[in-house]
Amino acid sequence: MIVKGTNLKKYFPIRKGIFLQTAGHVKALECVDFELNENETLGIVGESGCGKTTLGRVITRIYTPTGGTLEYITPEKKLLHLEKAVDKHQLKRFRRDFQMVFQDPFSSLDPRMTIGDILREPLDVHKIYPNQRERDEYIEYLLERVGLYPEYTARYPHEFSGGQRQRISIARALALKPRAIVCDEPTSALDVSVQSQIVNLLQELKEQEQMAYFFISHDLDLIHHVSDRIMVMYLGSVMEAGRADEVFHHTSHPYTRVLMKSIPHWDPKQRKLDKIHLEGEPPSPINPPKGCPFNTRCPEVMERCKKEMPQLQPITDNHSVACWLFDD
Amino acid sequence: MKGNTELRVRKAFFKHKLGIIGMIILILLYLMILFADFLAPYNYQSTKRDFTFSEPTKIHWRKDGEFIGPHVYGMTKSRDPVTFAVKYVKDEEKIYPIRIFVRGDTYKFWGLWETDIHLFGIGLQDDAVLYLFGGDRFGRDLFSRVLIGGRVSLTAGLIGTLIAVVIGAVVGAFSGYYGGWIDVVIQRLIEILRSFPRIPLWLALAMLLPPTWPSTTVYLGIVIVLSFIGWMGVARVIRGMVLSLREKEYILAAQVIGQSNFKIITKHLIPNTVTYLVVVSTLSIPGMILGESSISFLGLGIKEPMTSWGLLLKQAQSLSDIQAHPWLMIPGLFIILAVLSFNFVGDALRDALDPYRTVDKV
Amino acid sequence: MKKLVCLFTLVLFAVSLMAVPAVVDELLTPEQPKLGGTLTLSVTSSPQSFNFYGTLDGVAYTIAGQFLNALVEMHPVTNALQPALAESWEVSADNKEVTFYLRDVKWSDGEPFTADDVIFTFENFLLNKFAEGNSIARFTINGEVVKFEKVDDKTLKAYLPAPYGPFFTVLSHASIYPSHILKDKIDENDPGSVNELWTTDTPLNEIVGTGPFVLDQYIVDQKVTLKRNEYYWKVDRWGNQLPYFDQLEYLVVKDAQVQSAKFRSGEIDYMTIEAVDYPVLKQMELDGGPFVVYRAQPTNPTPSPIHISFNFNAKNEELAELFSLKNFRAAMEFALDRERIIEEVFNTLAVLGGVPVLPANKAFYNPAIEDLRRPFDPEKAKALLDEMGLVDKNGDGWRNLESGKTLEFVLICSTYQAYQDTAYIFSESLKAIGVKCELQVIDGSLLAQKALSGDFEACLWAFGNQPDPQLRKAIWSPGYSLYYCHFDTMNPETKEPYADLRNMYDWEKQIHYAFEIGQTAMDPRERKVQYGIWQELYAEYVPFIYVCKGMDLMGVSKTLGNFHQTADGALAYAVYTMFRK
Amino acid sequence: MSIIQVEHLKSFFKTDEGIVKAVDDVSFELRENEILALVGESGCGKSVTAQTILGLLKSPPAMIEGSIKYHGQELVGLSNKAYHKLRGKEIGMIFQEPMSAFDPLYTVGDQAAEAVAVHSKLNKPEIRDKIIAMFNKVGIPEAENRYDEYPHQMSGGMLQRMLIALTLACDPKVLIADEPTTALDVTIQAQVLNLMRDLQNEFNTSIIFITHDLGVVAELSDRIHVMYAGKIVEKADVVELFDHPKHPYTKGLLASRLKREMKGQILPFIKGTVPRAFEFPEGCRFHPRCPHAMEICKQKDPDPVAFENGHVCSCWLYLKQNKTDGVESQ
Amino acid sequence: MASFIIRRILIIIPMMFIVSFICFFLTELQPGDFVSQYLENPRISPEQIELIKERLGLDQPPMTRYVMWLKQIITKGDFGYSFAFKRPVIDLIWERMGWTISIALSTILFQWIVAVPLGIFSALHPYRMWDYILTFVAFIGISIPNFFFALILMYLTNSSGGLFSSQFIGAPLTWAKFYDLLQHVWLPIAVIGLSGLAGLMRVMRGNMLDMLGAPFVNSLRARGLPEKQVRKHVIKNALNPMISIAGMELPNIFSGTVITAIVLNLPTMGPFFYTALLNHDQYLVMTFLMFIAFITQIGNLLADILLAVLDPRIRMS
Repeated sequence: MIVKGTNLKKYFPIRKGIFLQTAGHVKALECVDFELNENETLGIVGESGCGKTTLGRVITRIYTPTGGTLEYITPEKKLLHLEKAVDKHQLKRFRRDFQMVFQDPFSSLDPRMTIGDILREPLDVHKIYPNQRERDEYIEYLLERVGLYPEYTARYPHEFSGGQRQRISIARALALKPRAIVCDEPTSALDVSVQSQIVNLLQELKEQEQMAYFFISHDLDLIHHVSDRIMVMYLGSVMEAGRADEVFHHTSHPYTRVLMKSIPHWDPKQRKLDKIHLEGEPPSPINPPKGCPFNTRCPEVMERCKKEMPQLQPITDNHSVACWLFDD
Repeated sequence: MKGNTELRVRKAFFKHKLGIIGMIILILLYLMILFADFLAPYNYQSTKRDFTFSEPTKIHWRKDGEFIGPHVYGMTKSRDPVTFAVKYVKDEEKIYPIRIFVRGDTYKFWGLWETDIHLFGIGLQDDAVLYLFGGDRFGRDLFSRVLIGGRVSLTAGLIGTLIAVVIGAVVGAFSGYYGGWIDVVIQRLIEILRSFPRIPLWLALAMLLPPTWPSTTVYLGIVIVLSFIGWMGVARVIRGMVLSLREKEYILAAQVIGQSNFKIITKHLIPNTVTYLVVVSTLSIPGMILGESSISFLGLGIKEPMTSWGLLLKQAQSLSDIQAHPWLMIPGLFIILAVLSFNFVGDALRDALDPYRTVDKV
Repeated sequence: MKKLVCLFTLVLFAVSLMAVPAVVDELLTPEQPKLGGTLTLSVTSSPQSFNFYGTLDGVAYTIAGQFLNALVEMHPVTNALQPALAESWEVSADNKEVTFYLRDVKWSDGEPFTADDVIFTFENFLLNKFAEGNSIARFTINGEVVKFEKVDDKTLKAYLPAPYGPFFTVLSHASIYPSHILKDKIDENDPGSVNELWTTDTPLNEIVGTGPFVLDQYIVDQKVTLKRNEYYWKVDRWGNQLPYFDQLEYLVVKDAQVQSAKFRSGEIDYMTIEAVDYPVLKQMELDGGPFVVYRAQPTNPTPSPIHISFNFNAKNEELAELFSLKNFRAAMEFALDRERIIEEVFNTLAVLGGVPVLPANKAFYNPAIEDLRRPFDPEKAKALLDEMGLVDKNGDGWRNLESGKTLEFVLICSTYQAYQDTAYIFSESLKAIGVKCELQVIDGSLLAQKALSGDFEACLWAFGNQPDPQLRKAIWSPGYSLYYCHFDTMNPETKEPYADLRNMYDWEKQIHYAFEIGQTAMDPRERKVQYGIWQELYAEYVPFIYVCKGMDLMGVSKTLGNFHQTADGALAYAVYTMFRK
Repeated sequence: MSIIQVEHLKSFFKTDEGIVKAVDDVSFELRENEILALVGESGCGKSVTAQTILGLLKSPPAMIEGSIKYHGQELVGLSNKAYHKLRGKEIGMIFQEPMSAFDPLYTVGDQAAEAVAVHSKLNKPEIRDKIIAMFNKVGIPEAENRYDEYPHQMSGGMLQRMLIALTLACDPKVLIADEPTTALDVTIQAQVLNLMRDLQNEFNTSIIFITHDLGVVAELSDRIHVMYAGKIVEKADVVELFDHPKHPYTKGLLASRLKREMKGQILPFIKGTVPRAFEFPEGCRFHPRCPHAMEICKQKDPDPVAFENGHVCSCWLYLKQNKTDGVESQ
Repeated sequence: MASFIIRRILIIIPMMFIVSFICFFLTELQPGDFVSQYLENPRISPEQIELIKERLGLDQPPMTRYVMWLKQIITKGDFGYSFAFKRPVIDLIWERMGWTISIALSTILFQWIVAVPLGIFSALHPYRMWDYILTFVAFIGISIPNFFFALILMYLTNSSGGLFSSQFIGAPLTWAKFYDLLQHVWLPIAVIGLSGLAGLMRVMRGNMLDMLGAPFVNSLRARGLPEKQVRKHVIKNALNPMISIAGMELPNIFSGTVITAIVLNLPTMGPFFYTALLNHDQYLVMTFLMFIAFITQIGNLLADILLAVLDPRIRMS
């Protein structure tokens, strides 16, 4: 195990008025549990506003969690608690092991830095390869590793296409030889024809570098393709979690089922859109409904759902669901 | 969105004709003050009793219809017995040709080496001067004084803006990046300071400068006073930019690789606002130049023997002066020219950079 | 505008029993008048108050001069002392008791003027140390204050502690306030409350006076209007009740050039002119403009001739020692190019102007000083400096002090343009003889603060001027408010001003004695001798180097009558005798 | 019977980087009561085509050539005034970002009423009733109250429905939908797509549906035109296209789809990247990425080849070998 | 909305505290004090100066005076006493506020009436001849120092400034007086207004251009709205951001009046403030600065409220 989150919460204060008083909270994460193992891909799937991006940023400690615990186990099997203000060195250590690839390839690279500078920055921060020649060689190696040419070091990001930039992003994440990478919708801004290239690269790296991924996406098919285990999120909470195959083949939660059905099928002969019935829109995370967050739209809603929040409970060894339908 | 901002700005800027004209004028003006000692035919402080309020010297080219090159005639000062007005009578017998690289008052070029070579002039003569813009009440050469005065006016705006921009950028960046209480406090403070009217605040601040300071220190003081007000606008703009940049993923990326906040601000945030800073600076320099001239005009700014365009214009304060010695208004034209050029350049830059106009109203 | 006086004429100390009729003389009314109309003048700012004892504002003084009178007054042209609210007076043989017989005058609200008003005014204003514009110093002789006593409604006695030559002169500045209006408004327990009487928000019908006009309307920052006082006590030669104008307006015009514009367009009837503006305005007159520009020998009291002074107790001891040497100051005088200053700063419209007493002041001027003045001669200045060992030792073009430091000092002057220009020309001349003089132009009030606290090296300044040297006690007497060049001569132990003779140079002592005698002398000839000694010592030892004094320049609308220049060059006019042609 | 006939349409722009041939010689027709999908990746010119039809491109800087006929009426070069009668009333349009398609300062109802008022002679209460009815039809709860709310108070899905309602309230014959669901979540997308399908059936509107998402296309459209770099490379019936893609680009797109059974395997992909608008390559614009690229592809643009069932494809593979039934993938 | 306004008003209180503090120490730090001008006057002795200092409280330490001043303001609404005028400063300021505000407001009105249509015109014909001409004139307007422009105009029109010819000052209001006012008042309004006008015009032009390019405009056109109606939307959207500028413009209009008013001899606060500043009439200077800051706050408040009224996004957040 590399990292484990228990009961993680993240609330964003809504500031209003002249002195920006807190006027409420956006409850982006509500009691999320997860763990990520070595050389494993944990897929997080859900629609916009479900908290998946927030979760990714809490895990990388861009955000400090509002509640819950976040534990990190170092390669030396030491346990670090990351949920609160942490020792600078520990955090740095953690950062080195835990990297991130972002969604938008056009904003994830500083437009004023050359590719060389961008790849050099993490090395400088962590004082890896202080020898300049070694460092330059390493940077060239990284570029080749992600399928780019070493002579790109002197160029600026704007000279590259989206797919190439995403490769640079990956190279930057790889530079510190991390144990895990959080991929926040790494392909959603890319053209369809390029998306596969990036997915293939990530898969390849996983095998060759023994990488673990925390893979965030709204695309169920993509999540299924890359993940070992997945978590389905809705309104800050985990609805369903488990082994990818398990979840896909024995979809249990009503939300996951609706989600599955909503994906347009690439077969004009099997049109299915008119068969789904999901009314309404997700409620606001500022005022989440009482009980199960999905109760306002759930086709199988019961009285109990409106009062009590179901907990994530295992229905098989590798599969848990948070739904009163499965409360035995 | 694609494409390097600077490149795009540069390209778009050069389409802006007024901007280019402004840029050329500015370059000429700054070259002018850089070589002011050399370009000025006289030392700006040297007084000539016999040429007080002498009108701009007429340059003649022909003598008795015959071309003999540019020259001026000797002048004799006399006073009207009734009105006591000074009159100058030219003496066509005395001809002083205008030459280039002529010897005149000595000066230290850039404070480095002493020389007495001036680009053009008629040399030091007792009964003739080459005063292109006329003389002032001590018979000093207004042309030379405008050149030297430009040093104060043009650099005060520039340095003031520089200071303002540095302070504004740093404060704005910290305010925007850290957010929270730091931001609230800074924003309220800026709002408070901005609710003071600009010129009265300038005056009140200018009054703070101990009048016993030597002119060079007063100059610095004025620059600081000017920048004291300028930084707030910059800070607001930069804060706004940083607020949006902060959400950019490359800032998050820098956090993730463990970069320190300070370095994120200095290495990523501020450099990415540089183009905006240039525009903001260009747009705030005119205000500063006008501010300096206003303060000096009221006598609270630069003082003799130093001089600035505002101070020179102070001489043209009275209607009788304007009537009798209209050339004293020439420094005003230079103020207009410089400010206009900065405005053109600034506007062109803004147009080029910012189709969405976040840097309006600094 | 109240015409202040500069000439001092003989004090009438003989018994004068004849009642003088309040008829103004031919000098002021050469032309037969037309009645009515409005006279428009200007002031440079709004009055800070209408109570000129409660403020030091010059505008308040100007306006108060139109609606108030003193017991005696000076003739606006000749400066001869003449009766005003006091119709006559008699002086006792020992010169220590004066009995005033008051004129039958009515306040502008119709109430009679009585001795109570005089007592009231002295008690609450002139001799009230809490009144900001009081005159205690002027009514103090040898440390004791003049006392006033009412005999009856129309008779009044003044008791002087000692004979006091300038008594009537100081009295002519003591305007009398109406007791019947103000008595009840004074807070008995707070003598400082008199400053808050007659502020600018007072209803104007509560401000009454005996002067030719009375306040009518005040439009903030725009205009003060006065109307004719029906009860004014002066008549003209033809028996007309004065003044001629129905209305007198003061436009508030802050900016000199706006004032000039308004004068040119005929909105303002007359104004004083700066020397730099003279040629243009004169030319306009010659071109048929609607006004006449006059040029007269300087008699205007303020400012006095510009002077340059050196601090004998400068913080830099080497400089202090140098400054206290007569030869050094003489060298500075030789280096002062007065002619150039008159030419360039004043358009030649200035005179050399003696030492503090102007040549026009025939009562006290000592012509001997003309020969003592050191004319511009840089060679002599150089020679004197060389002689003192102040030579250029290191060849950098500047003379050096004994210690090897450059001979340099800071000259402070105020922002007033003529002063700045004068200082500039002086520093230029010094540069030519190898003396470094750095200019520091500062605000007038700050200059005063620095100078009067002894925090300066050299200073260019001008005081007000007064017809009687006695009134300048503050300047020449150590310890008094304007004495500022030699602080050693003030006794630090006594709180009351007191001269410390121990640290005085001989010539300073002589000046001190001359004034001591002059103050109590009643014989004008004796006083002239004493003050003559003072002038000569000043000219010889130059504690102040006097520069020059601008001429009186005045622009007057051609439509004004009874404004003329007398044969001897003085400008003759008074607000209450002018009229619109 | 075609409603819109586009022939040899060109929309070029002059920019600092050079002339952008955003739409280059595009011909197609929209038939009555059909949903025609224009599919392509970013920068392929599909949106520009739509805007050109509606005359929303300013000229200059746009240079437009060719012909667009609406019911036989030529639209290229039509005056702005004449266009006012056409837009909304005859051809409606929905946009990708519903939020930015509304003026933030007016209520949605007012904006809808304004649009309807331009095209009909109804009085105010009638218009209001019509719009509320329309709102109800697109499934907006509490339509009465929603009428007086502002755009920022609504979610994206809701606004998109309203935009559809607003557009259909003017009874257009043709609807151009420019990526109307791209900004929406899948569940909402499903709702909106369903809605569009239903409305199309009800109102008999012809729709030009612009998208990059082949899944959406498969669900909704009748015919598909695939665009690449300013050109239409393939036209076919929806079933035909998914079953028998002919152009290498179409094939690549279809192949890069994630299929469940391929989990963990290396995905097929098209090499290289989509060219930028100002640097389209010479010849066939797809040739640098094409696995079958030949010498001729680099030099000459292929002409369209017609196959059976109205299937058309522009590729040298078919021109050269002159086969009529196409080539199976190798 | 109501709570927004109340909160917005309440917030002015702490802001004014800070403003008062800044004002006090800004004037306190200036070299010299009120009585230093008296030192030159021969009629006044050092003892008197001490007495005056004592009476005016100038012998107290600054902090004590500040606290006392604040206390007086809060308990009695007394902003202090003008050393020069011997009157409460608030009265003195009120006396001059009428003209100051009238001129400032007419100037703003003038700017808007001229700048907005010109800005719209410019934006609708961008990069054409008239746009260039307007731009050029606008920039000349920004670039001339106010005082210089005032001088030149006075010289050209042979004007001597002020608000009335002398015979109309204090006269009852008649048509002749009003006409006389118009003849005078255009000068300050033109001089003060011109600089801001150019800026406003440029901003309006920019806003218009931005809005013309906004996506909703395309959407409006696609609905078949005639161009006139589309422009109505665009103008309304372009005008909104200008409102907050109007709020910020207030202090600049006031400051514009200082030097111009000195040159043009206007009976406004500007010259009065300048004299008070030179005289070290401390409470007057402080209160003036505070007053302007307060008016600016009010101006911003009104702008915020107006903006909220006009913009539903702000109104409802």
